[in-house]
Parts: sequence; structure tokens; C-alpha cells
Amino acid sequence: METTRKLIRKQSVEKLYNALTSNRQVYAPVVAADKQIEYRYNPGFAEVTFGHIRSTLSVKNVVFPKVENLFFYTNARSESTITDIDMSRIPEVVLWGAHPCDNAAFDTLRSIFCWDIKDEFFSKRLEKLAVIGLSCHLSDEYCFCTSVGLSPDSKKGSDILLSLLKNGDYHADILTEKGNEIVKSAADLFETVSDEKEVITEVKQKFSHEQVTSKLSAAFEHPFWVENSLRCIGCGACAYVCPTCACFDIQDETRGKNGKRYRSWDSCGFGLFTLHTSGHNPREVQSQRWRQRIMHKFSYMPERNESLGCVGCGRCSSGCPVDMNIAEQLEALQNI
Amino acid sequence: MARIGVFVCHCGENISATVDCGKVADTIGKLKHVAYSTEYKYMCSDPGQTLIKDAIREHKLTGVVVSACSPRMHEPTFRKACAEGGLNPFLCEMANLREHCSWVHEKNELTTEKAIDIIRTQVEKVKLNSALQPIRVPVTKTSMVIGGGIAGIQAALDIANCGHKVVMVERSPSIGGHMSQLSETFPTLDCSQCILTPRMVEVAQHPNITLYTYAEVESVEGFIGNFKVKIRKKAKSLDEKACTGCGLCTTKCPQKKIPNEFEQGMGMRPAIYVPFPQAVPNRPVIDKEHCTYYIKGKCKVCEIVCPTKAIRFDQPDEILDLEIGAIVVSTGFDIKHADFFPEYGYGKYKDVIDGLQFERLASASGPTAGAILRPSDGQVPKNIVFIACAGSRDPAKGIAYCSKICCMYTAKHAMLYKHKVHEGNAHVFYMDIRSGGKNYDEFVRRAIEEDYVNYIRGRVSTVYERDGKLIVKGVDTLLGAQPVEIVADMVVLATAGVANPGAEELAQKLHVSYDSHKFFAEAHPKLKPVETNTAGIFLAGACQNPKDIPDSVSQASGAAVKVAALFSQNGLTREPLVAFVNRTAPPMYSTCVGCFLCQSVCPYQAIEREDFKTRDGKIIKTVAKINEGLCQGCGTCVALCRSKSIDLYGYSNNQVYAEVVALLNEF
Amino acid sequence: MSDFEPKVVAFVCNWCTYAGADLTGTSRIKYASNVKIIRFPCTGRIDFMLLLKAFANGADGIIVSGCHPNDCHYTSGNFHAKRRWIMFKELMDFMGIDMNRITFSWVSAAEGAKWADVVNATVTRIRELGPYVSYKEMVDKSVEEEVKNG
Amino acid sequence: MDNLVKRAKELLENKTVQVVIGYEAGPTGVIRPAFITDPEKAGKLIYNDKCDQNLAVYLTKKEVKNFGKMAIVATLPVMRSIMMLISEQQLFAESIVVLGISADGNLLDIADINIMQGYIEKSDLSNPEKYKALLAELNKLNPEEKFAYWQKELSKCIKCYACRQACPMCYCTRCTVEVNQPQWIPVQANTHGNMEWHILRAMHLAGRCISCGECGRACPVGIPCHLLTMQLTDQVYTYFKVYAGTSDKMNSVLSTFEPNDKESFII
Amino acid sequence: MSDNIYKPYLMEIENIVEETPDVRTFRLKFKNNEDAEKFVFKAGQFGEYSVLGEGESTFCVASSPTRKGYIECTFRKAGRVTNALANLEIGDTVGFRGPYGNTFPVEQWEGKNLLYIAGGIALPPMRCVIWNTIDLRDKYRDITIVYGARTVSDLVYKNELKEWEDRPDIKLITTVDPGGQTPDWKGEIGFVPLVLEKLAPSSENTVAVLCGPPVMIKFTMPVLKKLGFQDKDIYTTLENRMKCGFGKCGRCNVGKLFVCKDGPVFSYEEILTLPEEY
Repeated sequence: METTRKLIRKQSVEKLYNALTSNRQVYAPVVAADKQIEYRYNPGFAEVTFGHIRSTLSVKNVVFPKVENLFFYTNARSESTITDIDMSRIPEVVLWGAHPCDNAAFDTLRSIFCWDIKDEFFSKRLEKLAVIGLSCHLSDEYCFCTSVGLSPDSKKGSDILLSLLKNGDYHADILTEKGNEIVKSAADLFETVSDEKEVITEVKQKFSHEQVTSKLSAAFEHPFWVENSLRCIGCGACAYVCPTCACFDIQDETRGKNGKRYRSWDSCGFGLFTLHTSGHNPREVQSQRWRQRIMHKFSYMPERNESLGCVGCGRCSSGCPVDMNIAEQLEALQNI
Repeated sequence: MARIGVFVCHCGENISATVDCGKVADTIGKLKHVAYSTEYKYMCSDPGQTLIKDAIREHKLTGVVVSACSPRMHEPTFRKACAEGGLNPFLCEMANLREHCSWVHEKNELTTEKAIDIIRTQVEKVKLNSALQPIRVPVTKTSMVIGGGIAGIQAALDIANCGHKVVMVERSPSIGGHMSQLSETFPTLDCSQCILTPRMVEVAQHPNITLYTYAEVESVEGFIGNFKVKIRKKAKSLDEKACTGCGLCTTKCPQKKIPNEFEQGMGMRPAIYVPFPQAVPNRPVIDKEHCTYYIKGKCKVCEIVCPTKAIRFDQPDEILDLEIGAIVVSTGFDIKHADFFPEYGYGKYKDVIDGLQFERLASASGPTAGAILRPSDGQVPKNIVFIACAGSRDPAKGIAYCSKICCMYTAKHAMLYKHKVHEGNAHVFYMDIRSGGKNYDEFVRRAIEEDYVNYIRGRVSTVYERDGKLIVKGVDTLLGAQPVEIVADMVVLATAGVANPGAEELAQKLHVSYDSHKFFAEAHPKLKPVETNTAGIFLAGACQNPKDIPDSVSQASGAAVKVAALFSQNGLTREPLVAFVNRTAPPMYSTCVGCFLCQSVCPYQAIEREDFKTRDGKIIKTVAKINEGLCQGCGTCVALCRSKSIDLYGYSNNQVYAEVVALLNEF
Repeated sequence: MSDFEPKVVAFVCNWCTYAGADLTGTSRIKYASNVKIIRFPCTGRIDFMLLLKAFANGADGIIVSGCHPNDCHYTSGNFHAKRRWIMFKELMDFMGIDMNRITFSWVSAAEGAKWADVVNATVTRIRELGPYVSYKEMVDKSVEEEVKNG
Repeated sequence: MDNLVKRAKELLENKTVQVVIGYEAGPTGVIRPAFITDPEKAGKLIYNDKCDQNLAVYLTKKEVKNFGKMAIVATLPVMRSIMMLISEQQLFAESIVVLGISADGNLLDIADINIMQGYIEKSDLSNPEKYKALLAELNKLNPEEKFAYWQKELSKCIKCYACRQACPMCYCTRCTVEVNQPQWIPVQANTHGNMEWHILRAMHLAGRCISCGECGRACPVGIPCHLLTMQLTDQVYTYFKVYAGTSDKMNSVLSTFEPNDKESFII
Repeated sequence: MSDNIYKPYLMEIENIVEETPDVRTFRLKFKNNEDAEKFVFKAGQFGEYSVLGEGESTFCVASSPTRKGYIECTFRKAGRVTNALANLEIGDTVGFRGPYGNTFPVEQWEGKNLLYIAGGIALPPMRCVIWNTIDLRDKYRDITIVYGARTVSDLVYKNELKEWEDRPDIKLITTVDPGGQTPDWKGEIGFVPLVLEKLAPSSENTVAVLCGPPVMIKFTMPVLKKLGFQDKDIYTTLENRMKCGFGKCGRCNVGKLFVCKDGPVFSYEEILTLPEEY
């Protein structure tokens, strides 16, 4: 679809938001009581933040929830039956105000969930998702979108991308048919573009991901991994806050004769992630697991999924309790 | 392939009166994995048991739930029946429909539903039961008796007479203990030595008893049936085989001014000595602390005079390694000495003595040849005061308990005194007279009524010296707390019996618990008074708490029976409901991380360490391991273990979890 | 809530309370049938997680009972249990989990009547408190949470 | 902190230790753990009041232990952690050198465990001041409010187990949450399952928590989970008059008992 | 069938064989006939077997694709799911997802000699291809099977071993570790590599399939090399932990390869290019 750019006034943004929340689930960022940025469904417009750098958690849960029920079952004496999930109950969601890195991550996730065999849960959720992104006018030292081929105003993954203008109004880039539908539903709010300057933050490029990828192909045995993962304590924080990490576990939970099988987030950083029943563990120590994390994102995924497993949001680094700074490590890696 | 059989018992009408057994059996029969469900009037009857056995075979049952009375009643019955039916007995569980349901609830829907719930819970549990085999522990049929007092002697002789080997370890140079120091014994006033010494000789001569005197337990490892004990045989500086016990050395020893322990310091002995004339073994030892040769490097008079050249100055201590199957601890007690009592002069008045010292004075073989004479001037005391409960029952002194023997021996002392000093006056201050025991109270009455001992109920506040006399100030509570003052020539304190010095250290070596007074602790105050918490270690005599001779002897015989029972079979068979620490393939070996907090919760010292090593002996990992011989299956370690690496057969995590889930959910 | 029948799970040790409950039966003392017993060798064996699991599976009340102090068949299991329950109770109180729903008791093998009293008192109290709605809601809400998440 | 650098360099040079665990400033200025093996790089070590991570967590980490003998920059919580680790047999006193840091940030001379014990015993072992107010505030809430508060907080938990991984006392090879027979703790992160996890964690740390607050600091979503363990630390002291990590021979509160332990709720 | 790739087929247990006290073989039949008709698989592929309520466990299809209408699986009681599976009986329901993964290139092997070498519980992953080739016996030349286990009671598929032994067109060598034999044991006694060395099969026009515990593989490989086998003519299977079975859950990869997609069958030539993550 041909993309178009329109103007939406500051006050119209509120109208658009309210129009959307009146008939849809709108998932928008707010500043919680403990100062954490979190996404909530249909918060009042006054609560919605436009000035955040990054939410604590990514928004991947709209397409890859913490827990996704795969089916329900009943175990009776003679008969076990399976009841499918009614996918039509998956709600239409508008993701509001998510930054370009988060939105680009949907493509990355798609490259995992839909390569080879298509994952219907993910696809359906993505299908029912419309993304009204917001370019970044703020950034911090953890941001490195420009190093992974993105930018503070990348359009990838957004249906509409808003960009703040100096006067407080927004440019709206209408990028997809879905975006167009939204615009059409509130056509009067969108005006023709002005020549007001956009406020886009500058994110310095720290490394070249192509170079990292090429270096990694021969870096499996490099001492780098041990040296640089000593302080990693092996929690799953980086994976769980990451917008593109898609590792999951499949478990059953039963109450009485009824139960469900679900998939839930998992992390390659956990020691037991790859543990065999025999006790053998192919990735026994943390350095091997840290290597897996980086390799997966910057070497295996480019080769197997034709996408980079990182969008440069910096959450893993800002959320890491021991400052395992991924950008710093990648910068070092491109020079090994 | 779980195939569970459920057998619902009517117990006559005991269950069926309030529980609809037919409905229960029906409903349960519809549960997943229940292959067979039936009801019967009396499951425990022969036909009932046959029903179970037949069903096991016919339906290839992998588990059985007998829904009847309390498992505390008939679990063994039904487990046996299952075994006879070809099912491992530990794959049988009972659902308690009678005591916990039919007898305690009215007849209604809810009661029947509860019965179903109870059974369903057991069905879920039994699915997870494991086929267990009884644990067999080999037993070394040699026992060790620590302490050669009357309790130890009795235990040793009883065990030896059952045909089992006994090693007796005695710390001092002779066996005999406190009883050998006593003059006469209550309530019969027969001579202590006369009844004791034949027993001592019997010990020495018994073919099944090996006696190590002047020896101490160095360390104890292992567990019931399989203790590994190290004994330190202290050097006696003597070749015991060469020595004939002629006694020449002891008479020639130039060092003769050493306070005699046996005489409670009221006599002297040489540096090479036999503790008392009837000592067993009757061989001297050299007291290295006081021997001139050991102190100054020259003397050797004993060596010169010894006709058989038996003296060995360079003899080292010897460490013996013994394999022991059971241990009797009979290390006895000690008493508080007069110096513990500031109010009675901290022991500075020579004529304030303790009970044991009085025993020596009254003993025909004692320092005064049986004459009651004042230690200070050798005069016969005309007025003598006995103070009972000196220290005992006095929380302020840290001794809240009753020493149990003092009432009786004080009566005996007063009586002995009156028998020897007819014109003298004997006064006894007491709190209560505790004379429970065969012929005991009669004995005390005799002291009061026939020997005119003056019993004053009240406590003595102070004793002080005035003009060579001891002024005893007290009150007579029977006369309205009237002050009493007695001018005495001698005061005898019935001081509290306390744990032996070293008891705590020994308890720690043995891994048995001890109470706050350092007395050894029995496994159960009522039902296991002879056992300790550590299987295979038993108690006899006053090391547990102060006891008189008959009590000590009874307990010793009790301990001996426990040992003999243990030795009566080739091995020990135990219910396999014990804890275990999981094992996994290398390199993990176990999910146990080796924090060993479980060791401190285990009341039985059943948790040991297991090292996993590389081929060249480097320790890779140390994890906990349960000694099946010791574990009693309480499961406290299981609930404590953070990594859930310990589990308990019969009450596994999986089982109890399944029970909770089954009890609360519809199936 | 007149037809509310509380579900109460009792975690008891084999040697004292289980035997005490047997005695209640032998003495034919009646008590509420809402309580169902799970037998453990010792109170020391009772994992605090089981109590949470009981609530999660829909229990409205819990009884935990074992030998009186100093009476433990294994000498010290109940002492360890006591410390565990002290800590557990403090934590539950701090988190606002209703400790009025848990009865901790010592019932000896001779206290058949006390067992009936403990059961009846607990059931009466739970009846007054009603179903443990707030806990059940949390459990149910957790399930919904997942469904909605997207 | 010249003294610290000097001492670390010395220890590495004379091969007393093979690694020094301390703090360094990362490229973004964030303080983070450092593992110095080369004496020439000892200069990277820093210490200031932002160095608040409990480094003792690394003393049980395989790759760090593989270096050999370790020196560790140790503030009071680290020292107490070391005591706990030794008493729970996860660490040998001989395998470490403690570079003690006093409350005012100076290098202490901790020659051996006894000296460290002396220092710990002199220190205030109650929960740090900064947490006391919040604890007190929470304790004032009524049960419903408390339950609501914790439900809200714990609904955020994503089960990343940063709290566990950051805790020096959570050194188990296999955590209870990784046990699936039975599945004690649900794998998925929902409020109820999260609450069970945090109760389990707090109970496992009862009498073992040394009040470093590391679990709360590590939490990426800001759950004050340290308050749970700290509340129990307070209660352990109230009931049993002990603080964890004061001796290398202590037994934890839940693995010991006194016959006269007082409680008021067991009928 | 819905689009739900996580939803298993419901299978009924038609038969159970207790191979050893720990090892069971299930014969599973599709509950739904349509599923049965549509279902195709090839030798070497695996699936996710589940007990509803306990979870899924990964193991290969142990029966041959030449035998229609059912699949078989063999598993050892080790974890939660396999324990639960072992508790099932005939008529019970098992969930099955699959087939997943690549296959043994049996077509390429036509006209060649086949040498199967398996140890212990690693015979099941090979049983499928063994039967596959036996059922198409005339397409292959010599078929030799070397199978070893720790003890006689650890040998699985005892009935089939008998059948293979009795067939003139198959050479079967069974062996047990020293000390693992019973008095009436007629097979070899000794470790697989040594037995293989003694047997010294020709590598000429021969494909070797090798599955077993790592230590067996470690000592058998040099023997095969000594016998002149090329890396490309030696096949094995890798068994990393997996959850999804189709390259999404992120667990089973060895370097960039997914065992669940690119495996489980690998030639030694490929194995040598992989980082050591298996």
C-alpha cells in the first residue's frame, strides 16, 4: 500500500484515542504508581504517557502472552477429550504509542513463529492487532536501534506511526491498510501535513550488526563468552523483557479432571532450559547460555529466519541487575 | 499400568450403618484406574482376606485400598494379605472409614460422600506407592559397655550371659564405680562391697567380657549394628601380664602424699597405686602426674623392687579399633561437693562433708576403719547434722530436679551413725521425705522411731564455725517456721547428684542427646526410657539421672535385653519407610546441594555425607545420604529440604501432594 | 450462605492426632463431616506448601495438628514444625492471607474429645467466615489473566 | 580506594588469590561486578556508596570458583553472606580472602573469619534503615489491604527468577520451582502462581536472609520482594533473638529449635 | 484438524509390552479414522507424546512406516511424563503430535549393505529404520545388527531380537557388558566397540547407523573409522531436549541447526561441523 502522511493535532490525538477505546481494546503505556512504565488496557487518556523512553516490559505479550492456553482437556475414566481454544475470542487490540523498536519486533517474532510451520495463536493475535506507533523523541544510553538497522522513527511494524512535532502536534504516517481503516474511522481528525519539524531523538550507532553477524560465525569457541559472562547471574530478566525473545515452555495444569495445556515464556538463560532427563546438559554453564543468547539473535536468526533477533530497545541492559550491557558486548564482538 | 482394587468393608454394621457402602463401592469403581471395587461385611475375616488375595490375582492389581477401620488397627493384617496374594505389601493402603467417618458422623449423604473422598484420596496415593523391600542391616554381635559401675557391670554380665561378646570400657583403673565406695546399702544395710565384689570378679573372669580399665572412648562412628569405635587405653606404665599384683611397688613408692580419690580425699595414696584393695583388675597403675620419675626424671623405685620386672615407663597410650554392634552407656554420676555451697562455708570447714565422704568414714575399709571421726581432729562427733536436698530441688542453684537417692542415704547415714555412736545425736534437716520404694519408707521410719534420729522439716540457711563447733541455723516449718539452731560437731550434706564431668563430651562423641543438666536423654520418657535417640545406644544407671542401686540394676538389665534382642538375629530388619536423598547421573550426582541443614533437624543422626570423587580422588561434590539403618522416617528433613532432594518412602512429596489434590477436587 | 459446607483439610501426624482422631471414633463422639484427614508420619513432615496447595485447590479451612511438645514420637519433629508454623504464620499475616482459616493444634492420642472440639470449632469458625472467596478469586482471576493477556 | 586497589594487586601479584571479585564502573557509568585476574587491571576496582550489589552470589558460581582462590570486596551483607555460605558448607573459609569494607567505605583488615565475625557482631544487623519505613507502613495495613497490595505487586512478576539468581543464599543446583513431580510451583507467571513462588522463597530464606535487599534490587519489574524476607528477618529476631550470618557455625532457625519456643496460636 | 499445531492426535493404547522393568513399548491407534488415513511419516521421525495433565515428552516413532494403521513408541520411565505414561493401561488415551524432524535416507541406501549398531535404550530410535529396511528386504544387501546392553534384562525388544536372529537374511549380534550375562546367555559378552572390532564388518558399499550412549559412540567411532567407514556413511540421531518439535521453542538447537527440524538424523560428516551443544 502506498503510505501517506497526515497531520493530527494535539487535541485530536485525545479524540482519536477516545474513539478507539470506545469500541476496542487499546493497549497504552502509563506511568504506574511505582514509576514503572507499563501498558494497560484502555487507561484514561490523561494517564497515557507520551514521554516515556521504554516501558519496563516490552509489548510482545499482545501477540505472545506470558501464558497462552493451547487447548483444554478433560480426563474422564474412559474418555479423554480435547477442547480447542476459540480463537475468534481473541480480541481486536490497538497498540497505542509503542516505539518503533517494539513495533519492529513484531516482524522479528513473526520470523520465528511463522517460519516453516505457522503458529496460529501468534498469527491470529498479530492479525487482530493494529499498531499506532510513536517515534522516539527521547532516548538514553541504552538505546541502540540504529546499530541494528532501525531508527527512532522506523516505520517497520507500525500501521500508523505518530511523530511528535515541535508545536506538540503529530505527523501520522499511515502505513498499512489496517492503519488506513483507523484513519478512515476518524477521518475528520486527520489533516494535511504541515511543514512543522519533527522531534526525533538521535541514537548514535554503536556497532554494525552485519559485522557482528559475520564475526560470530567463527566465534563459537572464543574466550570472549567466558570472560564476559562471569557476572551474569543467570536470571531470565533479559529474555522476559526482550521484545523479540520467543523461547517458550509447554506445560499442563490440571484441576480435578479438567485442565489445560499452555505455553509460557521461558529463557535460554536458565540452567535447566536444555537439561536432558539423563542429567546431561548441552549448555551447562552460564557462558554457554550467554553465547546462545547472542548467537541466536545475531547469527542463527539472520541465517535461519532472515531477520535479526534484536531491535535495539536496550531493555535487557537497563533491566539487567548486573549490567550485562548487550550493546557494549556487541561492540566488543565486532572487533574480536 | 495402575490397576487399583478397592475393598469396602462394612465392619459388620459399624461402617454400613452410616455409610452407604454399596454406593461407595459403585462410585469408586467408576474412577480412572480402579480396576476392581467391591464391598464385604468383614474384610479382616478370612473370607474377606481371601477376597482381596483372589482379586489381586484375577485383576492383576497393582495397588489395593482397603476401606475399613484405622490403619493403626489393621494395616499389618491387610499388608500381609496382599503379600500372600502376590502383591508387594507396601502397595496396600487403608482408607479409614470407621474411626474417621462412620463412627463420628450421622447417617446422611455427606457422610457417604466423605467416605468416597477418603477412599479416592487413598486411591490417588496408592497409585504412587512404590514396591518396597524391608531394609536389612547387618549386626556385629559385640556390645560395648561404657562405665564399669554397678549398672555397667550388671548390663555386661547380662549380655555376656546371653552368649554375646561385651567390651567394657572403664575410665578409672578399676571397675566398681561409686557402689564400691559405699559402706552399707539401704534399705537392708548389707555391706556394699560384699555384694558388689563378686560381680566385679565375675566381669573380670567372664569369657565373653573383655575389660579395658584406665581406658576411654576416643570416637564413635557408624550406626546401629555397625559402630566403629576407637578406644584409648591409657598407659598404666605396667606390663599387666607380667604383674602379679603383689603390691610391693605400692608399698615402696616414696611418693605417698597424694589425696586418694577413692577415699574422697580423706586418705592418701602413693603414685603407683591400686585404687582400693578389692580393685578389679587388681593391678597398679602409675599416676604420671604425681610420679617422681615422670616429674623429675629419676626415682624408678618401683621398677627396682618389682620382682617380675613389670614396670614400663615408656609405655605409650594404645588406640584400639573395635567393631561394635550396640552400646550401653553407664557412665554414672557425680555429686556436688561441699565447695558448691557458700552458705555452708564453701568447703572450708573440714567437718562439713558430703555424703560420699561419710560413706568412706562409715566403711570398714575406709580411712578410719569404719569409725565415725571428725576429719578435723579425729574426735567422735557427739552431735551430727545431716542436711538433705543440698543443692537439689533448688532452681536458684540451677538444679531444679530431685536427686532421688539422698532421702534414703541420709536416713541410712543417720542410722549408721547412731549404730556406731550410741550416745550421739543425729539431726536431719529435710524438705520432704521421698521414700518411695520397696521397704524404703519403713527404713526411714526405723531411723526416726527406733534410732531416734531427729528429723526437722526445714531448710538450713547457714552453717558457721564458733569455738570449734559448727553452728547450724535453720527453721522448723512444722513448728511454724521457728528458728532452730544446733551446735554440731559435724555436718553431712546430701549434695545433689549431677552428671559426670565429661558426659557432654561423650554424648557428642556418641551423637546421643543430653538434657540441660548434661544427663543423657532417653528416646522417650515413658516408653523408651532405656533407648537413646540413636538406635543401638542404650542407657543404664545414673548417667541418665540420679538413681539408686536397684533402679540402676533394673535399667541395666533392661538395656542388656535390648542389646540381646538386637543380637538375637543375624541382621536387623526394618520397615523401609525411610527417607532418601535422590541420585542422578553425573555430573550432577544428586540435586542435593550439600547444605546439610537436614543434619541438624534429624533426631537420629541418620544423615551422612557422601563424596563423589574424580578418578584421582578429588572431591567433585558432597551430598547428603540417608543411613537406612538409622532413619526412623519422621520426614522432618523432607519438609526442610529446599531443593526437594530428600523424599520419604510411604509419604513421598508426590503422594501427599496427590492426596491434597484428590481430596479437594472432583474427579 | 446457609447451605455453605466448608471444605476443611486436616494435616495430622500419625502418632498423636491421627490416633486421637481414632479415639474420637472409638468413643463415638460426633463431629462435623467437613473435615478430611491426611495422615503424615510427623508434623515435621508437613510441608508449608501443602497448606497453600489446599487453599489453591479450594479448601476453606485447614487444621494442622500433631503431638504436644515433648511428646513427639520422633522427639523433635513437632518442635521443628512449631518454628516452621511461627514463620509461616508471620509471613501469611504480612501478606494478608487469612490465618483464621488455619487451626494449629496439639492433640494427643488420648484427646479424642479434644479432636472433636478442634474440628467443630474450626468448622463453626469457617462457616462464619464463609468460603475463602478472596483466595479463590485470586486463583480464578489468575486463569482469566492468562486468557485476556493478549 | 587506593588501599583496595593496592591490596587487590598485591594479592594477585603474590598469587595468594587468582581472582578478585569487586566492583567496576561500566561504560554507561553503572556500577557492576568485576572479576580481576590480572594484577595490572586491579586499577579498575572501585568502591563507592553505589556499590550495593551483593557480590557473595559469585562465590558459589562454578566459572568463578574455577579460577581458584578468590578475594572478594565485602561490605557487611557480603560478609554475612560469606558466614552463611560457610556455615551451610557451600564455601570454605580457606578458599577466600575477604576485602572488608566498613560502613564508611574504608578497607578493613579482615585477616580471618574470627576477625570478620567480630566485625559483624559489632555491627547493626537489623534490616537497613531505608526499608524499615516501608515495612512498618505495610505492617499497619489491615489483612485485606495487605492481600490486595501483594496481589497487585505480585501480578507484575514475570517469573524471571532474578530475585533467586541474585540471592547469595539461593545457591541450590535445582530450585523447588524446577521440580515437576509434583509441580509445586506453577510454571506460568500468574498472580496466584507468583504468590506461591514468593511465599516459598521467603520461607526458604527465613532465618537465612541477611537483609541485603538484593532480590528487590534485581527485580526488573520493581516488586519489593525483599520486604517479604526482611519481614521474616524481623520476626526471626523477635521470636528467636538471632540474626543470620553472624557465625560460620550457625544453624539456621528452621533447622533448629528450643523446647521453649514461644507461640500463641497453637491450641 | 484445526490449525492448532499444538493439539495432539488422540491415540488409544492398543497394546503394551513391558520390555524391561523400566521400559515399555506402546502400540497406539488413532482414535479418529480420518487422522489415521491422513497420517504419514518416515523412518527417523519423532513426535511429542503426552499424557493430558502431565505434559509432553519427545521420542521417536519406533515402528516402521511400512506398517500402517498404528504407531509404536518405546520409552523409559525417567521423568514426570514417562512415569505417567508407564501408569497407563490398554485402552487409555495418549496424545501424539508429529511426525517431526528429518528422516533416514533409506532410498539413498538402496543396494547397499546396512550395519546397525545400537546400545541399550538407543535401539528404539533405530527400530523404525531397521524394520523399514527389513520390510523392503530385497532393496538392500546384507543387513547386520549389533546390539548391546548392560545386562540381559536391559535388552529391549526381546521378541524381535529372536525373530531377527531366526531370519537367515539378517545377521544379528547381541552382546551384554561383562557381568551382565545370565547363565543361559548365548550371545556375546563384551562392550559394543570390542564386539564390533571382532566382527569386523566390511565398510565396502556399507552404511552404518550408530545410536547409543555418548561413551559407546565415543569408542565405536574409531572402530568404524578403522574399518574404513567414511564420515558421510555413518548416521546417528541426536536427542536434545525439546518442547515444540517444530523449531520455535528455542531449546534443541545445536549451533544454528535445530535438532527438531534439521535432525534428529545426522550423518557424521554433519556432526563434525556442529559445535558441541548436544
